[in-house]
Amino acid sequence: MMTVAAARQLRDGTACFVGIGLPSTAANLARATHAPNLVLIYESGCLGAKPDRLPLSIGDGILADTADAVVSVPEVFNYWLQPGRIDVGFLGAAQLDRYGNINTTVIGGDYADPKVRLPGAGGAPEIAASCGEVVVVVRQSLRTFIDRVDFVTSVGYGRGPGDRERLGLRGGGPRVVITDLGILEPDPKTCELTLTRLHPGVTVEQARAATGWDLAVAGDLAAVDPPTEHELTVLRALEATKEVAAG
Amino acid sequence: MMTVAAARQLRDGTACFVGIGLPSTAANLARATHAPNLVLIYESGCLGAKPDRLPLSIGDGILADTADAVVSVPEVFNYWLQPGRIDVGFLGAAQLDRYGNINTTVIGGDYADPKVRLPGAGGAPEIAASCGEVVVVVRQSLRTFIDRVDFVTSVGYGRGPGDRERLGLRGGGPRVVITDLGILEPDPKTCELTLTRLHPGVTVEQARAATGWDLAVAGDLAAVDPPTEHELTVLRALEATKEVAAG
Amino acid sequence: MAKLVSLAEGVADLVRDGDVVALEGFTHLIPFAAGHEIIRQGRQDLTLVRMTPDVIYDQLIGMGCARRLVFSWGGNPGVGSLHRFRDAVQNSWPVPLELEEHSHAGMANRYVAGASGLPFAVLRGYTGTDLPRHTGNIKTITCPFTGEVLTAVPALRPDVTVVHAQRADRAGNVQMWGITGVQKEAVLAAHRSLVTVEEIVDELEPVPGQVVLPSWAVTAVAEVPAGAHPSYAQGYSVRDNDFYVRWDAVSRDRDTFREWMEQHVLKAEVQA
Amino acid sequence: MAKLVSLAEGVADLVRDGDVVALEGFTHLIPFAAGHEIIRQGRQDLTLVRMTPDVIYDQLIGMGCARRLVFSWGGNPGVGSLHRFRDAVQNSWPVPLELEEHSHAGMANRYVAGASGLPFAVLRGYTGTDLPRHTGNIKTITCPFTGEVLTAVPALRPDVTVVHAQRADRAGNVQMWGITGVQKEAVLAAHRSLVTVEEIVDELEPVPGQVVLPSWAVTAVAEVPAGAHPSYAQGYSVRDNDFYVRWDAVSRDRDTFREWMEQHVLKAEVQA
Repeated sequence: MMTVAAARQLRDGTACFVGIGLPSTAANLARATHAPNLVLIYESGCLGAKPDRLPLSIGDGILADTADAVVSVPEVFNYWLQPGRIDVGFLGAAQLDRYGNINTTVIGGDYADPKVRLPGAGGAPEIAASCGEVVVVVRQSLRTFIDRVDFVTSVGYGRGPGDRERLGLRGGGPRVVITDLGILEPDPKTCELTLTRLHPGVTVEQARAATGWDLAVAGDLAAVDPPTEHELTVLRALEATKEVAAG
Repeated sequence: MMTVAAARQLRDGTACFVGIGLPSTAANLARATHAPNLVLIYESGCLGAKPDRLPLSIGDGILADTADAVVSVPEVFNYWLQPGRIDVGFLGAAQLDRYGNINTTVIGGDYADPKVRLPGAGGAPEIAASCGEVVVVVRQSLRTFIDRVDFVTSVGYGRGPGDRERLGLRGGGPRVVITDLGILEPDPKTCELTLTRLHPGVTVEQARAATGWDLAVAGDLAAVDPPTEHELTVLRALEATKEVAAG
Repeated sequence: MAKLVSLAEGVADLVRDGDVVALEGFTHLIPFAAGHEIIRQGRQDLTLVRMTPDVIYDQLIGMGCARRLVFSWGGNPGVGSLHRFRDAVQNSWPVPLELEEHSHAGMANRYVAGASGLPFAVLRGYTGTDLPRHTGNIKTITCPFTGEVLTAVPALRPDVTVVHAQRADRAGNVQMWGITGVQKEAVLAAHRSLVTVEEIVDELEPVPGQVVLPSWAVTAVAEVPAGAHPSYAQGYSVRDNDFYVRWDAVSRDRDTFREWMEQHVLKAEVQA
Repeated sequence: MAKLVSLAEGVADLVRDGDVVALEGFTHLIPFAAGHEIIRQGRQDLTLVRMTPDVIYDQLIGMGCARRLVFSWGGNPGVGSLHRFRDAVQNSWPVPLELEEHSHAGMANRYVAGASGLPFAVLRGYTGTDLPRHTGNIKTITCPFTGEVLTAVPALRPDVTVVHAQRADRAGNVQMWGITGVQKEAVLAAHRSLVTVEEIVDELEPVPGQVVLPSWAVTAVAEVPAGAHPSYAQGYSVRDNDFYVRWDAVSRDRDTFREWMEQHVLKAEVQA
């Protein structure tokens, strides 16, 4: 459901910066359904990759083989991401706060002596800064949806309205957060993430119970359309290619 | 004679930044005689070009076809020239002063309203700054060898000893100036260009008469060895390839 | 996604009076045909940008299209001087030409900064030369870690960059190879871009040394066979060295030049 | 000119205790065999530099070779966490590990500055994140033309960079293709470099997308077939994804890890 909802966020003809895992699956699902001209950009330097199976890492050979161009890593960040050429960036999160700030660095303790050491920033800080907009995909729980992240790895809306502009961040920031419970979008005035849609069968109470702050709920809260038969068929076929490749 | 003398300055196995015209001919002569492993670098981005005929421009297709690598113009300047990877740079000059400063920009009048507008800097200022050493090739006359150049396009030794260090220039500067009359080298103490060799048949008086400052002459002034039969044969063969290529 | 257009359409749509226009191509792949179309369409008041203004800029300058030239080396490569360029600088003919003069390293890095979305570039360059005295936008910058003083130059952001390439596919993806100079940076630094190509093909067969500009990074593509003549397109043509030699005589005299342009450019059949 | 050496010679000559060592390769072409040889030769006190420390750095760290890690993303790609890396950071086992943490864009630009002979690089990055609070060498820099404030990071200049490539010729010219990441920059930024290759050939046939490192820019080349396993070398091997998954279990427990390293690395036949 998260994958399908994420795929639906991608408009045809846009350029999308893709990490491995769910973002890659979602982007390839979008390409196989409603967005055949979606341009996939992987930080390994593959521009316009058109894999016919799911890649197993951001450096999978299938990405280089099918790309319009393979460029160096400095080039993908300097010539393609930094100037704002990429419309959509996909990010995950270990922690997320009400302003869409993301932590993927450390949890608990302090930085030098953390409770849990996570992988760190990777491309995320500059994806969050420079893409036209950001789609965050994350499971919703009290562990991840917390009032204040332990470490700001990637900036959402900072401490609220105007902060991105003050920091000189030129991308639009998180436009949507897709979870296993529903969809959150920033309030246009307060920038606070607001529950705007629920997946089929999920209640507002469940969403509130899985959020570490007083979750705002949209007045016109709607349900996410369930996955169509076509979406599910294509998704299953994509997942199957992964099994085969991992062989 | 200038070409042969210039070729002799190039040691085997070094990397040499080459412009078109005499430098290119000299470098290819060196490669065909005593320096088969000379690495030729053209500012068009051709690293390790091994042309079997004389190229007709720095962007001649033969250079790309025979190069170890063809890189972008920003890369040739940033990754190869700027860090000091190139041992020898060849420069020409419209004007040259006693400290080996070079003018290829404007002559006479002032900058905004010059008597003669020359092509300008090209790669020269950074070749002069960053190559391990510089070989200048220029015809000697009162027009070119003047006390003070009208415009410093490329720095030799500035106004004297210590100036290169003060300016933060990391390459060694002009090691030798080859003219149609002889060879000049900077005095190790004063940095002033000093006549150290004469071509066969040329006198000190001729050299002095063609110099716009009081030319210093080395105590152990020697004669340049005349071109060998082998050098001349190879040079003629090279020149012939140019005629053919030019059609 | 790049639009496929005719050369005349592309120039009409993308190159406007008063624009900052870069035509790039380092000896190889110089977009001569596009330059001629700019002349035919009578563009004026242009700021022309190019590392190595050569014969094509001599023609644009001699025809009075340019008000300003931003460059690092202005000559007829392998031949000598550019007479129309000299006449404009020395005698303001046919119109005065302002100069903004850099080194190759400076110009290349200015394009890199433009392509990278940065306002400036840092390099070791210009130090000790007279260039900073006459070119306003060369400044120093201090390394915040070592205290070392280096040189800064501002980003180049042309209104439009025009380049020539070997091929494009029908989707507008552009492929060039051989000496590719500063073309990628010049296209990515510009607000708009026009690429002329030797041919449009169904499929871009990968080639060693290729640079590919994805369709979504290019504004328009026009098929113009031999669009680089008298320069060349590796794999398609060789450099017309005689032309460069002949240009010296053609361009020396104002009338001979005007006549030549009249006959070979203004009256030329406009390419589809 | 690069010397042709055996892997053992190359590591013995070029990688020294206390060195700043970069092993690069972005998912593709990771120099695993060279990393194993560094472990076998018992190097200690290294500052390990790498954008994406993955399994090979988990092994070096778990074997106590490293004192410090300079990186931007430390995980087992597509699988999860690096347990030896976490154990070193969280519990100082087997030795404490200092961290210097950046973003990918920052690390890539630090190599670019190193390759370019500049003391620092400028980028739009890190702004608003907590990284500058914990990483000393992230500073601001002001554009001398626009007054805009950007980020500066210092150049990376490893003592030695190690990369894996597909081929070299007998003169030591190196050729790689496919995803080539930041390898060229990492080699050019370093004082010394060691390149392991799948094979040494008589002639480097040009390949689309190739990056060529000329022999004179490389210190030593060693032929090590399958030297990137469990990563891959495009055109020679495919990624051993199962290995990455299995590594999770092997590396979770200190004893299992030691035993595995004993058997598969320390006792392994040293490649010629």
